[in-house]
This record gives sequence, C-alpha cells and structure tokens, in this order.
Amino acid sequence: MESILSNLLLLAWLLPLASFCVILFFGPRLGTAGRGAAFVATGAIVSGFALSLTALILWVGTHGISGAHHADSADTHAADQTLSPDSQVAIDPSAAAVHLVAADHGDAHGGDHGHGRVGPKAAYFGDWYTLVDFDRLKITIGYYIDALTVLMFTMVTLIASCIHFYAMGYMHDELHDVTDHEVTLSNGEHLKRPGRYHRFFQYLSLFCFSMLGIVVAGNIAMTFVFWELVGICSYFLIGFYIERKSASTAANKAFIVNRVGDFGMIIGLMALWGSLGTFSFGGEKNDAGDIVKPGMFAQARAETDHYALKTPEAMVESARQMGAEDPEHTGHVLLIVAGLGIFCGCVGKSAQFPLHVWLPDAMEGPTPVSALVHSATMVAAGVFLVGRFYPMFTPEVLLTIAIIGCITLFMAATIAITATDIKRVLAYSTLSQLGYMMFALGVGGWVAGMLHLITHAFFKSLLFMCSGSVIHAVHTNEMTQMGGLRRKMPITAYTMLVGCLAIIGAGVPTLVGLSGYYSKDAILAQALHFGKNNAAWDVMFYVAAAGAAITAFYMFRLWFMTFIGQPRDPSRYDHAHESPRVMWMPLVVLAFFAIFVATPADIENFTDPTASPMVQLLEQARPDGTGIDFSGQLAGVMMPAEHGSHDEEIHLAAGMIAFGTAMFGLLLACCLYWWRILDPEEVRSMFAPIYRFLRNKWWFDELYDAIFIRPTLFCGRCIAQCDRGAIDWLIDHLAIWMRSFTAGFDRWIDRLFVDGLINWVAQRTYALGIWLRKPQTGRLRQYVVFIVVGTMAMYLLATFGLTN
Amino acid sequence: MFDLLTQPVGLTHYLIVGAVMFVAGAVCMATKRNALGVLMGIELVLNGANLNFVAFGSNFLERNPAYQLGLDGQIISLFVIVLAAAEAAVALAIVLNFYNNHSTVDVDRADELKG
Amino acid sequence: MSQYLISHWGWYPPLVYMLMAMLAASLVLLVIAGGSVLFIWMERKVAGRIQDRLGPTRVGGKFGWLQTIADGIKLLSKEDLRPEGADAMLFRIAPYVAFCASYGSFIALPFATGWVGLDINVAVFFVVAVLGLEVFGVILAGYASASKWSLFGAMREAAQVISYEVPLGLCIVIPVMIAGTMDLTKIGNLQSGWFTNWYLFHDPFTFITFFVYYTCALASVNRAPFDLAEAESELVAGFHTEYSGLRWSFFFMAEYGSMFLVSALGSVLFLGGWNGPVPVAAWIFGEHASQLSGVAFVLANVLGLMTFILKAVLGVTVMMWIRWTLPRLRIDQVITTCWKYCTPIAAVMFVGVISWQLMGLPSGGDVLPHHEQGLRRLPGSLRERPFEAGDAVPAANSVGFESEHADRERGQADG
Amino acid sequence: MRTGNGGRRMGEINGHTVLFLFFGILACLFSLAVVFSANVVRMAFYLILALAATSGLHFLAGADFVGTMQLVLYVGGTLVLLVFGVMLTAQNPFISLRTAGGDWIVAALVGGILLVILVPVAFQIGLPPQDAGDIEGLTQREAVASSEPVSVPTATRIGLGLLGVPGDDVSGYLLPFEIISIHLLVVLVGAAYLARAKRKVVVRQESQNSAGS
Repeated sequence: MESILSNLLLLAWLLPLASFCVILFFGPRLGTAGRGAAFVATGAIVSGFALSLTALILWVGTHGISGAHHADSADTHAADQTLSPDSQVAIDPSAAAVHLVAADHGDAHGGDHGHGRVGPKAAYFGDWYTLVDFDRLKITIGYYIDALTVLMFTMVTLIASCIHFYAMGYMHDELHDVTDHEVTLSNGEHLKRPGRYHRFFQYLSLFCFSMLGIVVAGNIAMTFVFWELVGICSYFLIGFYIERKSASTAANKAFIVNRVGDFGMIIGLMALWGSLGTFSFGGEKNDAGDIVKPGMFAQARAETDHYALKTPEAMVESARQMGAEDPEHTGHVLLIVAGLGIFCGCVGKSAQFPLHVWLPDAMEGPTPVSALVHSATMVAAGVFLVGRFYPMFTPEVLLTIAIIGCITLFMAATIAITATDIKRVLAYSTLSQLGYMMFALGVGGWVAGMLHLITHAFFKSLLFMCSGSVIHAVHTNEMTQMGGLRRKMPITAYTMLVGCLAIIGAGVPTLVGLSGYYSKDAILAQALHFGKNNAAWDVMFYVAAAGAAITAFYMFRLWFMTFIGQPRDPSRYDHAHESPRVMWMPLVVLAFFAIFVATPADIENFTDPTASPMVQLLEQARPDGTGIDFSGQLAGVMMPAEHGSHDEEIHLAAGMIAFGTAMFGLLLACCLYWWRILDPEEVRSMFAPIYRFLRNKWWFDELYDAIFIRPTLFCGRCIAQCDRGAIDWLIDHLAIWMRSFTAGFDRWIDRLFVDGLINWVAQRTYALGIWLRKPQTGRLRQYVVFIVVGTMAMYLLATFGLTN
Repeated sequence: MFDLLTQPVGLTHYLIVGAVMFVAGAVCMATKRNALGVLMGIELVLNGANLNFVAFGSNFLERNPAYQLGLDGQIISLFVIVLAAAEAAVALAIVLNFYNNHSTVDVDRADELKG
Repeated sequence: MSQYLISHWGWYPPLVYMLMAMLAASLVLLVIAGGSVLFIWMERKVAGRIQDRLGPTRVGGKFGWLQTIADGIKLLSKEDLRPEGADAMLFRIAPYVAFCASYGSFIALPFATGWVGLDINVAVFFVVAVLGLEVFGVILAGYASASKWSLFGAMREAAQVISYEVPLGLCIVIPVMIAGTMDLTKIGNLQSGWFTNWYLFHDPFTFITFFVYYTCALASVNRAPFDLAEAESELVAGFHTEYSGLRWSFFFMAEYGSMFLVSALGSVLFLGGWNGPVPVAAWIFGEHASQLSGVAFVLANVLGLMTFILKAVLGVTVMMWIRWTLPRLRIDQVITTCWKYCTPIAAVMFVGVISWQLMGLPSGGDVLPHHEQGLRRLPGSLRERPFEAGDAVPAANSVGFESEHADRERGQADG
Repeated sequence: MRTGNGGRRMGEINGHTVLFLFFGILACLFSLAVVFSANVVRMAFYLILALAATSGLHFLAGADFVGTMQLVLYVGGTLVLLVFGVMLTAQNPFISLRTAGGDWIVAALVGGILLVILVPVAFQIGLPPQDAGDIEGLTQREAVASSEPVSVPTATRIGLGLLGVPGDDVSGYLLPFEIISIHLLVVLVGAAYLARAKRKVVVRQESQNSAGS
C-alpha cells in the first residue's frame, strides 16, 4: 500500500512538472499560438487529479472512513484501535511492530482518559531520493502520507483542474497579440505585446507542482524548498502583466513580504535541525525500511510518553551544551522559538497580520491566478504547514497563533466592508477566512481548522472564479459600475450566491447546511470551548463571532452590488454576457463541492456534523497526541481537546451564535443594498472617520511606509552619502597618490632594468646576426661547398676526433 | 685497387661507382651556374646514394655479411626515386618561376636574400 | 649454351657472353628491321586502299613487295645533311637514342613461351620504361636541329608522352593485377585455352580498358591522330624536319618498332598473347605449349609465335587504318583526351576490376568448364607460385639465348 | 661451379663482371661528363645516359624492380621533366654559363677530398672479411657473386613490404609509403600552383578611350 500510494502521488506530483518542462521548451510551438500548452497543462493536472482520487479511494478502502472517537462510542473506538493496526500489519509490515506496540499503549491510554484517539495515526513516510547525505545533514525528496496529504492532494488537483479549464476560457485574449490598455507608453500609445497564453499555463503547472510538493513533503527542508517555489510562482503570476506598474510592484511586494516570513522560518529550521538533527517528519529510514533516526514528531511527542508533548531530549541536550543554567527550561524555549519561527513563515505565506499587506495587492494577477494561488491553495499552504507541524507547537505558540488569527480575521473583515473592487473584497475575505483557520488551529481545533481549509478552498475558488467571470463580462473590477447582472449572467450569479452562502456558513442550525456551515460552526464551537477553559481569552470567541457577522455583511454586499438592482453603468451592462461554457462548467462543479463537501454522508447521523466523511478522514490524520487537553508550561494556557467542543451545550450555543450573527450581517446587507431601507451613503457619512480608517485598510500600508520603508530609504541615503563623501574620497586620493608614485618608480625600474636588459639582449642578438650574415652569401653553389665541407668535417671528427 | 677489375663484383665496386657519382654530383652542384645544372647535380648525388642502398641490399654481391640491408635497401631506394621525382617537379617549378621573374637561370643572380 | 661453350670448348668467357648477346640482339633486330620493312610497305598499301588507290605496284612484282627495300637503298645513298648551328653531337646521336629505346624494349618481350630475350620478373614495366626513353631521341633531335619547327615538335612530344604515360601505366596495371605477376611470359600463359580466358574478356572493365590502352598506346608511340610532333601541316615534319637519309630512316624504324611493340604488348596483356582463340596445341599435343617439351614444344611454340605476330600485325594494321581515317587533334585536345578522359576512365576501370575481383564475380574464363582450359585462374595468394620450379619453362635447351635461364631454373629445381 | 669459399678469387671473369664493368664505367664516365660539360643540354643528355647505366647496375645487383622504377620514374619521368625545363629556358645566353676558375678549383679540391674519404671507406666496408668462411650459413649466401644476372622475384616482397607486411628480409613500410603518397599529392598541387600561368589583368584601354571620346 505504501509503495502504491507513494507512487501514485509521486506521479500526480511530477505530472505538472513534466507539463511545465514541455511548455517551457516547446510552448510557443504547441498548436497555434501555443493553444496546445493549455491542453498539456490541463491534461497533466486532470491526470494528477485522477491519480489523487485513486489514492484517496485506496486510502479509504484501506483505512475505512471512520476516524472520529467519541467518549460514548467505545465500541467504535476499540474497533478502530484494532482495525488500524491490523490493516497496517497486513499491508505495511515494516511499521507493524511499532504500530502494534502503539496499539497496546493506545488501549492503556484510552482506558485512562476515554477521550480522543491516542494510538498512532496511519501515516506512511519514506524517501524517494536522497539529495545529500552527510553525517548529520540528510536532505531527501521524501513523502509523508496520511489522510490529510491525500485529501489535500485531491482538493488541490481538483480545484486546479477546474481553474485550468476556466483559464482556458479566461485567458483566450492572450492567444493573439494583446493591446494592454492599462499600460501607456511614453509616446502615448498603449502597449502592444505578443500573447503569453502558453507562459501562463507554464507557470500554472509549475505552481501546481510546487504546491503538491509542499503537501507531499516528507521533511521540513523539502517543504521549505517548495515553499519558496510556490513563492516564486506567485511572483511570476502576480507579475503576469509585468508591463503594468501596479502588477510588477505587487509582485515585488508579495515576494519581499514573504521573505520576511521566510526569514523567521529559516530561524525555525535552524533551531530544529541544530537541536534535533533531522528535518524528517516521520523519521529517517535505512534501506531495509527500519527507522534509524526518529523524526521530529516522534522526538517531540514520544511514544513512550503516550504522545504527550514534551521538550525533546535532543533540545535539552543542546541547551545543556550551550551552557544554559536550566536546560529543561532553555530547551523548552528553544522549542517555542522553533515553533514561532515556523509559524512566522506561515504568517508570511498565509498573509496573516502583520504580513497581510501583500495579498490584496496580489489581485493584480489574472483572476484564475487569484482563485488558485491566492485563495484556495497557496495561502492555504501556510495553514497546511501549521496543521502539519501541529505536534511541535507548544500551547504558548498555539496561543500566539490564535491571537494572530483572531486579529487577522477581524481586521480583514472590517476592511472588506468598504472595499469596492470586487476582487479586493474577496481578497480581504480570504484574509479573514485564513485568520479563522489560524484561529481555529490556535485554539486547539485542528480538525476544525483543516476542515475550514478544505471547504474554504472550494467556495473561495468558486467565488473568485465567479468574480472573474463578472470581470470578464464587464471589463472592470469596480462594483460601483456593476449591478443587475443577475439577469445577464444567471449561472454566474447563482453559483456565486452558493459561494456566498457557503462562506457565511448558512444552514439550518443543528440540522443541515452548506459546507461552510460545518466548518465555521466547528471553529466557533472550539473557540467557545477554549474561552470557557481560558477565561482570559474568551474575548476571542466574540471577536470571531463578530467576524462572522461582518463576513455575511460584506459578502452579500458584494453579491447585491453586483447582481441585484439597477445597472449603474448601462454601457458595461449592455455588453455583459454569460461566460462561455468552458468557464461556467467549473463554476457549477465547484458550487456542487461548496455545498456538499462537508455534508455528513451517514443518513442515521445526518444531523451530526462530525459524521461527515471529511471530518472523519481528517480525524484519521489528527496528529498523535493532540486529541487530549494539554496546557502550556509558561503562559498558563490550556488547550482543550477538540472533542470537547462537540458537547451538545457548547456546540449548540456556538451554532446558534454563529447563525444569529450571520443572519444579522445578511439582514444588514439586505437592508442596505437590496431593499434600500438604509442609504449606504448616509451610513458612510455617519461613520466617516471609521469609514476612512477602514477604507485606508487601517493605514497599514502607510504605517509600514512610515516605520519601515522610509527609515530604510533614509538609512540607505545616509550610507550612500557616507560612501560617496568619505570612503570614495579616501580611496580616490589614495589611488591618485599611488598612481603618481608608482608611475615614477615604475618608469625608473622599467627604463633602467627591464629596458636595459632587453636592449642589451637585443643588441647582442643584432650583433650576432650581423656576424652570422657573413656566411649567408646568397650564393647557392657556395652553400653546396659548405655542406660538403661540413659533412666531411663531421666525418673526420667522428673518425679521428671522437673515437680516440 | 686495380685488381678490382679482375675480381668478382662485390660491394666495393658498387660503392666506388656510387662514390664517383656522388662526388660528381656534388662538384656539379658547386660549379654549375645554371639552376638546371644544379638540379642535375642533385640527381647525381641522389643516384649515387641510391646505388649504395641497392648495393647494400643486394644478395648477389661479395661483401662483408655484416653489412646486409636486405630488401629494405631496395625499398629505401624506391622512396628516394619517388621523392626525387617530387623534388624535381617542385624545383623545376621554382626555376621556371625564377626564370619568369628574372629572365635568367643563373643561380648566382638569385642572391636577393643574402646576408 | 654459353656455359657449354665455356666449359667444353674453353672459350674466353667474356667473348662467349658477347657472342651470345649479339646473337640474341641480332634476332630481335631482325624482327624490327624486317617488321619495319613490312610495315612501311603495308602502310603504303593500306593508305592507298583507304584513299581508293593502289599504292606501290611496280617494284618487286605485282604488289610492290620490294618498294621498301628500294626506298631504303635510296635513303642510304642520300647525303647526310646537318644544319649549321645544330649541336653536332646531339644531332647525330638522337636517332640512335630513339631507335635504341624502341629496340631495347624488345629485350623483355616474349614471342612465345620462353622465347624471350631476357626473362625478367618485371618485364611489363621494363618494356614500358624503355619504350618511354624513346622520347629522348625525339627531344634531342628537336633541340639539336636548331630549328623552331623541330623544337616545337619536340616540346609537343615531351608534353604528350609524359602525360600519356599515366593512363597507359594504369591500363597496364590492370592485367598485371589480374594475373598477379609482371612477368609477361606468365601473363601470356595464364590466358591459354579458349579465347574466353583472354583478359580482354575477363570482365566488362578489362574490355573497356583494352581500348583505353590502345588509345594511349597510339599517343605514346606518336601515331595519328596523336602525331603532333611531326604534324606536317603545321611543323613541316616536326622533330625530324632537318633529318635525311639513314638517320631519318632510324626514326622511322623506331616508330614502326614501337608500334609493333605496343601492339604486341597489348596482345600479351589483353589478347592472350601467343595463345590462339581455341586451344589447338592442346588438342594436337594433349597439353599446352608451356607444359610440353622437346619437339612438341618447339612446334607448339612456332604455332604460338605465328599467332602472336599475327595479333601484333593486326594491331599495327588498325593503327594504320586509324591514321588514314581520323584527322589530327590539336595539342590541347590531345592533353584533354589524356587527362580528362583516358586517365579517369582508366582509374574507374582500375577500381572496377578490383571490385570485380574482390566480389568474386565470374570472369570470362569461367564461362567454359575448367577442364577445357589449360591453366586456370588462381587465387590471389598463389599468384607467384604456379610457374616456379620449371613447370612453365621448357625442359629442352631449344633456343640459345634461353639456355642460361633454363639452366638456372633447373639448378634451382634440383637444389 | 662455385669454387670460392669466401676467399678472394682471382681472375674469374664472368658475364656479370663484364656487364658490371660496362655499366659502371659508363655511369662514372657520364657522371663526370655532366660535370665537365658546359652546355646544359648536353649535360642533360649525359645525365640520362648516366642514370640509365645506373639502372643497369641495379639490374645487375638483382634489384630488377628498382631498376625498372629507375627507368620509368627517374629516366622516363624526372629527366623528361628536367629536359623540358632545360628546353624552356634554353636561350642562348644560358646554354653555356661559364664558371669562374676559382670556383672550379675550390669545387675540385672539395670533391677530391670527398672522394679520397669515400673510396677508402668503400674498400674498408665493402670487402668481405678474410675469415668470412668461418661464418656458416652466411657465406653460402653472401659470398655468391653470381655469374649471370639473375632475377629472383622481388616485386611481390617489396609490394608486401610497402603494404606493411614484413617478410624475412624486409620490414613493413606502410606509414612511409602513405606519407610519401600524400607528399606526392601535395607536390603535384604545389608544382602546378607554382608553375601556373600568371593571369594578367588586361586593362581595356582602347575600349575606355573610345567610350571617353
């Protein structure tokens, strides 16, 4: 099973790379104007999806779909406990022993606590290829496959496939020469350039490859490599319209801001490798398949400790070597530093506060890019990494994550209220939803966060693609120039409505809802649970609930402004049209998934949100040891086990609050933009300062400009001045003095010794030549005589001279 | 020396004929002012040497067995003949060019490169 | 025979050698002189017939048999003139040089099995080499005459001869290559049996080669249409403008000697030499001449000699025919014919024959069953062998100048 | 027939000796004639005879192939070329270029000394050792002074030698052979280039004038 799964995913992972290479070398020659490039790229990703789906089916067939462990379902619990190792024994003998032992512990542990799954989760890990293998440093192309990996693979390839199809329609302008009306040349004309259709798909393929690389990565070093690859793809794609100043600036901004986060990530990597001596998640195996060095997770949550988080021995040891007074404490700090460092990378990639500024600007890229890169997958990479790295995070770090996520979700949501660019609204919405995910992870809701990651990926890509469809129709991003488009493009309008309903978590409380309903409820329930256990932080739950209201408000503001009411710009309205089928088909597909992806499949437990197959699968992937309560050593915070949030009381309360806030936001939006009971202008003027504050995005750009960019530029200017005035002056004058000195000295040496010697040799040679030219009489016959005489002389010499 | 005439033909006979031709060729080269005369001298010298090679390689002559070249001598003299033909062709071309440019074949007039 | 004279009669050996040499020489001279007489008469008759007249008719009877003799007497009696300003010595010596060259090449030409002046291993090349010396006579004559016509003629001759030696050599190499030997006797004997054994019919390439050879031979012996050296319409009479009398007749004898020689050489190389088209001698005596001995050998050889001379005379006749048929070429055409046609064709034939041999394709001799043929073609590795140890040499001391050779061969066989 | 066993045999004169004396004296004589003749055409003639006599000596030494080659290439080829050159340049002033007396004296002196050196060397190394009879096997072959010009086939062995197949008394010469082949080709091209007619650019003065007027 391990080899089949790893090979399937390897193939699915490498197909986009192959597509990238093909397009890279043969792009413009593939079909007319590179039209074939789209088919190559789409074929690769669809094949990848098929392979991933196969892998998912295989996974489900092997491990079953059930993964949740409730306190009251001991039978199921026990059955799962036995089922899991058995299947492993049958299929993965190499790991069998470990897992059997783990099962014993699980039983014992389960008897003590009776909550959560405590046995080892099903995961395959290994290496495909070893890049370098020094004594300590081993960098490999490896894999770490668990249910999350398989799910993410399927999700990413599915969405990417939809987006590839969508892009085939959306990017058709690039098939021929393009006149870019947003770029004005110095002579007043618009830029004309050849189409870059194939290049777009080339980048898309590379992006898919990189994203899948992160998902499948078996060690943190590999993750980092593909992390950066994703970053560079993002740079390429944001800057796709490179001639536009705004696009190139946005690309630079995204890249540079990400570097800040990656710097922290490198610190985290160094801390991990320096102390643990390995990058591998699962552990390093030798050729026989035995684990020779435990992975990071195993070191942090040792099996012998029942997977409880404990400062790894290696960290304590390295702290001791550093000469720390309290090695235990220092080791723990080291673990915190490592976790914060990794999270720092995630902050950059997932555009969390305070590194969120790049994401809205990144909307300069083509809309399919926004859908794929900046909503559903790439920014999800940060969340994914937090989820993947979850076992290593101490409660202190998790608290930090929760705070950051909370701030982000609220801030982004407020900014989204005032944005009028349809894509920017969605971008801030993305920020906000990512904040939700981080928040969920931070408050201990691993499954909730991951579930939201997946559901959000579907409905956010749907929303982006719908917005792209609108933009494609009316050729503007400004919602103030739209309106009433529902009549012109019904499919887009109603699929977008589905997306909006999904994102606000619409549903009938306690009964059924769209995908967002389940994930958002789970998040809020866990937040409430957390707030109950940590009273100091229960404000975060209210912030999140308020965020839900704001979410509902701005989403429906967007939908109403776009599709409802009278057209604000008749000319644009007249030209609007429904998108071609290649563009709306993906919308329908995604809408389907946005509705049903988290729906419980079990008819008997239909109203139980945790009965959803998605949740069950994620439960299978839950990191070992995170299913229980645990508390921090330093910050005095307690991470409640997630299953606690499933208590009827908490869950019902959270669900009702969420429903209420969402309905409130929805109603407000209806009042303002549909029914026109309230005039938006009036409201705006009433809250003018707040509006300005929000309109200017909390003045983050200005703030960064003032505290980072301007001082940096000032420093640069000062240093340049210093360089020019002092150092250059000194060096110049030194050089001048040296030159004049060496010139004189050099000339003296040259004249006296070098020239003298050469001239002397030349004169001698000349004299010798003059002397030697005498025998050179130019008379052939004399030469003959010379030759004969010379021969005779040699003969005589040989006869009488040398032999005697 | 004169009993050579009455003795069976040996290596010495050939060597002496070769020596005479060689010396004649050398003297010819040294005395002829006509470039073609010099060429003829060269041919004589080559033939003298050639004769020696053949004689050293011959099985039919009285000789000191230590100086037995075998067929190698004949092959070398073949090479000499062929190379002499090549040499003559080039030399003749040079002479004709010289004649074209200077209207003479006097080698004493060809001293433009003298030191 | 010379050994016999020395050992039994006690004659002074150098004298014996001189005598034997002169005997052989006079035999060859007889062939040339007699041949020349015959050919000059024939030339006149052929020319006459071709030009629709009778030619000589009176001297010596109905056909003018003795016309040449009469001409010879006239030439002998003419005054020997020498132009003023001529280089006297060279002027005198030039005809003899030409004649000696022509004559010298007969030394190595076999007339039948074993009937050869000097049986040397490289006879083919020897013949060609000595024949090539004839040009010196012409050149010297042209120069020594102190006449510009003569000089022009000589220059043309020199250019023509050294040019045509290349294709001629190439053509000669081809039969040599097939036979695997340069010994003319062996080459001739290898073609015994039916006429299909002749190298002319060996393969298509040799067939063409023969005609190239004949063309080149025409040019190298200075015959029409390549007789630029004596083009009477341009150069009066070319290199022998200033000659008269006996000296002039020597040039003529050299020319006819050369004609006969190249024809004979061609017949040995391509036309089976002294072997008739059908193995008559083999039918009569049961074996081919080369394997016979005694009287049978002599008889068979006489038959061969007649065949051989017939072929050579036929070749000469064709030359005359060509002379009186074709117009003379210009000098540039002559050189063009040599370098642009004969040489490349000969080279291609050369490669063709090599390929034919390498691929082991059937030769003309394979058309008939092997038992019908006297001597079969031999594989290349055995080429040098079949005629060693006397099997190709008559056992009897039939002809004087052959005896030494036979002695030596027998001695080797005994030893 | 062979009486000597390596000792000096006196007074036995055979055809070989006679012919050798004939050709040898001829060669020497005409070589000297080349030297002493002043007329370049006669020099060429004497040279022809000297070289032809040399070829005869080759035949006598049993080198029939070399002898023939000497005739074909040297006498028939090279010398024709030379004579050709002579005739091309044989204008009266150059037929007889007188050499200064001093040059003659120097050349004679040097040549004489050379001869004085060479001839004793010829005697020294050319004669068989007095005790040659002691060397078995060699004397049988070496001491034979043939009474007649013999022709043991050499062409085949020489040909094999040139193709790089070593025999019992010949080494392989494939490389020199190929080098010489290339050399000949180069010389052919070079000579043709050197001696080619210099094409002069004919300025059509008349036509230009007529066009001008």
